Amino acid sequence: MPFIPHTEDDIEQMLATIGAANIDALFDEIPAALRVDGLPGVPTTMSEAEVSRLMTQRAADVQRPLCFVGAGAYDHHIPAAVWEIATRGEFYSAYTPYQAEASQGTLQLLYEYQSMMTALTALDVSNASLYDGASALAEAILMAVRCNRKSKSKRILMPTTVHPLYRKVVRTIVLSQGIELVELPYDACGGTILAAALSEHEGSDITALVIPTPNFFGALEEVDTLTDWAHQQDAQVIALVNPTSLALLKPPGEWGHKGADIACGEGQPLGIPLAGGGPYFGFMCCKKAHVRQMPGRIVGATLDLQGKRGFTLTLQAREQHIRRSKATSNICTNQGLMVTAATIYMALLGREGLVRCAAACHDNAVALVDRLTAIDGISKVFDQPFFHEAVIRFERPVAGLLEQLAEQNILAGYALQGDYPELENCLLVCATEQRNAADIETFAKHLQQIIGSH
Amino acid sequence: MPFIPHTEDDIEQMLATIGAANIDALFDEIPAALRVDGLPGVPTTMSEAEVSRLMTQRAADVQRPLCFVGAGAYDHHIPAAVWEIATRGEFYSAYTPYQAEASQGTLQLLYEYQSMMTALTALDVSNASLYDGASALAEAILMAVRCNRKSKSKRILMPTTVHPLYRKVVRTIVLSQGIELVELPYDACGGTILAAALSEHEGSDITALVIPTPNFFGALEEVDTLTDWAHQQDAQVIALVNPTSLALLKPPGEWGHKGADIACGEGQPLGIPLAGGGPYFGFMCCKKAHVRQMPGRIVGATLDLQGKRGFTLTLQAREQHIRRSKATSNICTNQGLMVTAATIYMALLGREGLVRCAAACHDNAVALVDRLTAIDGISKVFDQPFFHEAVIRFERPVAGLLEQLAEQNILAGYALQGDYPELENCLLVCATEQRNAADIETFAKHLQQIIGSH
Amino acid sequence: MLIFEQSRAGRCNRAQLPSSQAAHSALPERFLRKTEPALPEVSEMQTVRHYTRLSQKNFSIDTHFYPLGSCTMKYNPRACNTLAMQGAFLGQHPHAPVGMIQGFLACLYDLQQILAELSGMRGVCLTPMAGAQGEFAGVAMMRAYHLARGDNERTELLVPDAAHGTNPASATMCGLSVREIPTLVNGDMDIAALKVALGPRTAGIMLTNPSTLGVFERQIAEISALVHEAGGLLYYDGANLNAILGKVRPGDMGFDVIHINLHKTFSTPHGGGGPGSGPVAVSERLLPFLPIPRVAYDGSSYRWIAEQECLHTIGRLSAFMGNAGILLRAYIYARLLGREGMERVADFSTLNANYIMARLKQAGFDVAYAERRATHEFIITLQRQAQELGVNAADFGKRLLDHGYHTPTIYFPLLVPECMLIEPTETEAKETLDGFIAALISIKEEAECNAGLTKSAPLTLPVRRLDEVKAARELDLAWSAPHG
Amino acid sequence: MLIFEQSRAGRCNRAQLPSSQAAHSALPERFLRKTEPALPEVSEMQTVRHYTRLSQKNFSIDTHFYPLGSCTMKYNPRACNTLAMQGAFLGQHPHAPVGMIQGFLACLYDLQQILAELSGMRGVCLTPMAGAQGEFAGVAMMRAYHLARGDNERTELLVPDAAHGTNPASATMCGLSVREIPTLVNGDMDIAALKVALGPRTAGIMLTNPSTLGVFERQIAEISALVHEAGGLLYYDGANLNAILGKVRPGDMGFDVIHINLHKTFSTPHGGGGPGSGPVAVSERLLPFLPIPRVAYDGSSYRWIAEQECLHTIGRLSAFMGNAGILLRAYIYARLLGREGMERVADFSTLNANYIMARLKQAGFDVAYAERRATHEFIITLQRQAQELGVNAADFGKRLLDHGYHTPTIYFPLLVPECMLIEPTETEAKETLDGFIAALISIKEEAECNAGLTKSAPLTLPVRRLDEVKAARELDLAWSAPHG
Ligand SMILES: Cc1ncc(COP(=O)(O)O)c(C=O)c1O
Ligand SMILES: Cc1ncc(COP(=O)(O)O)c(C=O)c1O
Repeated sequence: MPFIPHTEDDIEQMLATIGAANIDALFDEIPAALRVDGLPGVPTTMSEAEVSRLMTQRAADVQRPLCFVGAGAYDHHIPAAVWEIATRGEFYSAYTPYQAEASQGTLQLLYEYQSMMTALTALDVSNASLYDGASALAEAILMAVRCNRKSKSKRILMPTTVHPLYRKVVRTIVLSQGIELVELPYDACGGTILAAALSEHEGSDITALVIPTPNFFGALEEVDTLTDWAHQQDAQVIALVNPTSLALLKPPGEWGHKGADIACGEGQPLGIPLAGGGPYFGFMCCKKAHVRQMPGRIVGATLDLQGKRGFTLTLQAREQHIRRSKATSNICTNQGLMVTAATIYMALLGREGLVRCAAACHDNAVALVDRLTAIDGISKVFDQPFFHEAVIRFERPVAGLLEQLAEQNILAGYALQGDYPELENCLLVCATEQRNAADIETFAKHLQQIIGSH
Repeated sequence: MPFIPHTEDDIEQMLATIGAANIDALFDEIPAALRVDGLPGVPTTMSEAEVSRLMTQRAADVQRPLCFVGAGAYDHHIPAAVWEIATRGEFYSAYTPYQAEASQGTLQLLYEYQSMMTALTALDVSNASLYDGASALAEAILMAVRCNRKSKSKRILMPTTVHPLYRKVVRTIVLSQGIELVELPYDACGGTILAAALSEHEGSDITALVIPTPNFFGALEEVDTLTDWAHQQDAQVIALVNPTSLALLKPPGEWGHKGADIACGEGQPLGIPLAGGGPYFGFMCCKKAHVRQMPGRIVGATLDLQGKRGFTLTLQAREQHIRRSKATSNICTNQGLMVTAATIYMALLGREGLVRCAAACHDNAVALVDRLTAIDGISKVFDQPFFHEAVIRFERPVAGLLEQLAEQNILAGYALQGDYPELENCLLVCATEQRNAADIETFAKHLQQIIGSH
Repeated sequence: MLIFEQSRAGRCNRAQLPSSQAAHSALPERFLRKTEPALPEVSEMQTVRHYTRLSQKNFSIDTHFYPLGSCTMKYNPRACNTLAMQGAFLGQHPHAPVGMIQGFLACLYDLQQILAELSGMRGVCLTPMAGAQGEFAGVAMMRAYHLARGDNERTELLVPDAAHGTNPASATMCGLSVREIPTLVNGDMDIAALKVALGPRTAGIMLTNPSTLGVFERQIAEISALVHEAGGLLYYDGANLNAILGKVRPGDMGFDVIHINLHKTFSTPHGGGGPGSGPVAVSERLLPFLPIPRVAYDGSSYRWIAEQECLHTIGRLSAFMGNAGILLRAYIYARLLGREGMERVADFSTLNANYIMARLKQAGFDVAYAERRATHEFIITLQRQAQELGVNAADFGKRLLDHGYHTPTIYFPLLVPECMLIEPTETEAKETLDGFIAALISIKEEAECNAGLTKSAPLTLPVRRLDEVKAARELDLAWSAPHG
Repeated sequence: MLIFEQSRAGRCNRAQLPSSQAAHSALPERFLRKTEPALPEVSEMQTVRHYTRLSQKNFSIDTHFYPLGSCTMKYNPRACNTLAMQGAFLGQHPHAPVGMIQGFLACLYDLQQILAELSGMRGVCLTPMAGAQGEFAGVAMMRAYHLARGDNERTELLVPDAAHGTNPASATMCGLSVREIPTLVNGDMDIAALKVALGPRTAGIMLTNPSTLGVFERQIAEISALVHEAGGLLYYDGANLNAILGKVRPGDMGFDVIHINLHKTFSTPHGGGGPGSGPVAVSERLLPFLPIPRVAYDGSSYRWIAEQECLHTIGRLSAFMGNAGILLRAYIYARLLGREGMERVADFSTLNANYIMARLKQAGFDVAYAERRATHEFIITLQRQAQELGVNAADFGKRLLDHGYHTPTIYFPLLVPECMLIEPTETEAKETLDGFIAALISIKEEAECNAGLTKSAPLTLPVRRLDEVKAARELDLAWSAPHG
């Protein structure tokens, strides 16, 4: 019975107090016919020492390749202090700060997080996190529908330059609410939203336009034009952005004349380990006018009864525990610990650190693409500027290449043909600030060898 | 300039306050002829990301074999909570608790540590740590000399069953203080102190006898007889013990009729990682009568001015910062963090846990020796009962065997011939609670194969 | 002080700067931001000190008894964190080929098997990222099931009036409407009302059992039969699974789908609000609709089940593998407990709750459903104190903080006025419960003779009672630099 | 409450029990203990909660400004801990063959090189486990040097009166006698007295420069010449190396041997009292006497230097490689700083100290050696306050705690009455120094009008001022179970 502190004496005294003959008697309201006698199919208990050994073996069965893949999850350096502090028991083992006075640590941190995210996005308010980038996009769409009272269509323009997996998640989450997702094709030259496709929707009732930038191909969308166009259609603008890139790129709040209405995205680049896909966190910011339609927790500053500043959850009337079926979302538990880490990460890098990190990502990605496309038979696919990812094309299928590179312990990129059949033999490659010139050379050399030996 | 928070503004203001033209002016009292212009021979600064990568590569260049070697450092399971708590900033980055009121955390923990060590050794007092087991033995010898006012000889009986490296350290540390170390040979059958050798010293002026148990060969010395014999000679008894074994074995305070006077040893088995040899910690306990001769920090309970219990460093008049050249030792900084870990370790295992751990070690070691000596050509060398190590003999030199086993990722044991030329082809093998039947079988199988294929 | 208030222009943490000075000016002007983002400019030590000190302002399981009802604030074994935080696990890219991550997939696969076994279900998907997302997935599967059968009219989900807010909210997110079923004074469901509600529009019913009232629904077999007869399905909200682990399985009770809050029953960290994890498990008939990704094992290696193998899946709920690192922690916890430990969870969480309930009853507190067994949690109502002394549940709760105990859940479930839902969990020792009971008693006595004091609590925390109305009225949701 | 006071007979933390039930009864009775040791019987959560809460009762660098003179309480980068705690490093057995631990040996070798370089010395041994053991090693080498030359009468070590207590204590441990050299009122050494002391019995002199008085010994070249002429050697106590890193090297000043406190200058954790690390570095003539083990590199692989290669070594100071894990941390720190960062260490630790000194002077505090430059630390004396107000250095120090600052070193060095040795280190920001200065000023003002209050400090800590006399008189050094 690991983790159970009761002595035989305790049990006896407690049962006597309760007036029960034994512990089993406490379950006497469960119909006997339903009772099971234990869980024979579950493995037997192990000591911590045994489990440690098992998990160390399992970890040894996971390889650590040189990583040139992004496609939604990015291999950034995480300062050691981030997780040494985030896993402190007081952060790790607390829950949602319902009792504000007993949770000022978490609450102040969340307030600081919100302040950092509004600084990055140039929007007015941030919530305290959603599950991940994909579900945040789904929530942003639902929110945009609530915000855009003028629009009746619930029609969302969804570019195909949005991450294919995000589009799948959005479909799963929003389709049963009568929302129509209209795909916007991309420009085969630029790898960004096809301007011509927009004109088709000109004048029609559009609830919102999603603008991803850098988009799934790494390319930078023409956010000013797109935003203004959407606002002319009375559509809401949902920015889907990479938070690291925002240290460098124009923030959603400054897109076009009025700025995006909602910004959301995946928070993983901000100090969250790749970790096989999660836990990450979704972020969401919006203009002040929309705050009452925001899903998720929000922390506000206030005063205590002696006039001292303190922090508390606020605007809870939006949430499921008050508003129930009419809540802005069903989200309850969010990704608090990830946001704790992200906040510490942003403070540790600071203004200059995040700017330099973003710049280094971009530079390395340019260097990577330049180096790879210098190889015979490899070419760049799109001509639009990109952030830290780009698409390259080979003269033959990439599956075999990926396998051969994996044998050299290189994760070479994300093959696009599965999601975009027209992008035959294409690979989405990425370089963060972690990939130096030597890494790029290693990748290129192996690639040359493999291609050459073909 | 990592870790320096000064802005240009700060520097300017501070220099103005000081009245210095620039920072270099602050060094104007250093004779110019001595100044160096930087440290060109030191490598250039690296970012944390770069150092992380370097250290991860270096770590990858360290193998993690299946460990059957002990010989002074033992591969025990360390509960995860031990280091997650010990490395909390408040423990990790505090110093010696000179300001008791600001260090009650460390001080109470040390008091608890002392209480645990006295419980294990059945002695009255414990200090708050020394550097390691070997230097603790040296300090114990110096202490015994101070305690034994009757003896003038400064003659210490030092059995060859004491760890050879400890004996070397003792020599380095105590010899310049006019102490005579007399070696006591061991019994070739039992692997323990040769009783006959003692009789030679009967009646002579002996300051102290060191009794190691389990001794370097893993064997249990006849502590009662030895203790009583030493006390009959008016010699002090210094017990050199393994703390894990004390959960099972008779504690020094109960040896013979009067108990050992001083107990010391290596604290590593109590939750300290092997870590290539350190940091570990030395422990030392003694009878109350000797406390004023004890080296190192000691924590005592007391009351604050409102009568509340609190903890503070005490008996500081023994120490170098007060007594200077007449101090009980020069030790100042000790191994605080290791003791923090050990205290948490002992609490986490608790009474039953440490007893069961010790018992499992013993059982596994018996199983190991039984299994190995069942192989043709391998025999047990000593017949005295042992704790978790024992000596086995091969029919040929062990160096080659060790290498071949290392290729199979097995650390097979400690070759004895270097320290004990008479123990040709002998290996000291160890099994802790971590080595299960399958591990032992793996070892045995490989050994059989290697010996067989010879 | 906020981290922003410690910021100074030009201060920077050089150890965290990439070594290369990049020349990003290559990007066209129109894409670039004009001013650098107003992130703090602080040193590494300032950051470490700031967040270390902030952390000390939290109550947490590692520092305080935290009997927050419905949240299962049990000990989070540190081994689960340490072992899940191994470099190899943290470094895995979600797009890594399966050949590179067999050790990771093995853990997920094993966890799928364990959860299926203990819930009495046939299939598991680990991906939902919290209970609420599990609910969404479960309800979406129920909906998909009906639609797949052409049963298009089933758009009504029955939910007891005591249900957690996520239940109705999840129904809405799935496009279903909610119909509340009342609870009898004995805490069981009003079966008569249920019968009235059931019909051709019934998609199903969503229950937690034990319910949020802290009692076991004794009529569960009958309810199950009625709902199934009416063509509906049964959803089990697994938030309270801690109470019955190894005693009775949702599958055996007749449920078709369940989510399991790993951050409750499987002790993964609550993290100041998450991440959670809410895997779903289903009976045979819902198997085709399970979300993806899931892990398969062919006897020698592990792989992701391909989308093409799951034509009827409701789809994906997260870009990648849900809260994968949390799943690792839950898996480690499950192995530490093993089957023996799991059974003991229900035993001792129930013993602890019934013990506190019995003692509080003796001490004159009003216990809701006092004639019933407590499960792993139970409810007291402070309505009498609120009416007679003007000291309400919130006041009691705030005062408990001064005694060093986290406030239990208050004002939920909505059914019981001035309620406190108390869940001690199995990992707390009797002495701790006794201390908590003594504190509640002393607050009751204090409230009787010095209500003003109680109402002014907390007195000993970093802040006094906060003005929540002001927080909501004069929104201050982000720091902005003072002007000038 | 002590962990023992939370113990209950029969409680046990089962996750930490070995799975096998062992049958140790095989050991003969006479070897076995009769009763189990009185270790606490507590649950894992109790332990975690207990030590987490205890930790919160500490001041530390991670939570407070900690200007403890002579101790260099600078920021300990977390990366040094995280990277040194990698499983591979932690798992290495000290007897592992060198082929298995090349990555570890590489770090040690590099560190040896770096330390030699920055100290201006020829050889390094990393093994001493703290400053005091470094001193022992250094003095032992000096002694061995003289003995090797047949210079057997050199048994006297000269030590300035301001020296740290470890210096004379280490001399004694090496069998040398100590002769104190007085200090002039300007803080420099009394050269006349030195000349008198020097002679054929002189083994050498042990200095820290800057001295513990916080000033740089300006006559160092002359001292070095005099001592060497007299046949003695110079020992450099590296505790204050932070002040001169990259500015002047002990080797260039004429020292023959130095120890370096890695837990000071190289920011390894102080850990509530250790572990420290005190590598020694030596000039050409002491090379043969360096302790072992040391690491050699032949251009392709690393190995331990064999004892046989070091016939004159003073021997071993620890069973294995000293505080190896601390050496790793120091190495990581050294790489993070690099040569650029190292020079800045002296710059900014000196700037900070001189700034506080200047401000305190302005505020009317009495600064010792006020006409001198402060180095990385400096001294104020509160003798005037002690005499006039009855508020002494200890009272000031305790009151600082209430203001959230750790007390500087007090009553050391012994030369200056009622002194406070203040060492801010380079990692503290100006605002923090300003806060500290303001606190000292406000305490001075408080002491002037309300001395009683100041003397009753601290008021806000977990305990009020503790009775140290009682602690020493009525020794209570270990918990014992209450009887009955
Ligand atoms: C009864 C009940 N159902 C559902 C939930 C929702 O779970 P989660 O917070 O993980 O989304 C909770 C959690 O608080 C709960 O207590
Ligand atoms: C000047 C001086 N010398 C020597 C020492 C001794 O160093 P350690 O404590 O590492 O043994 C110290 C440490 O406090 C010191 O300040």
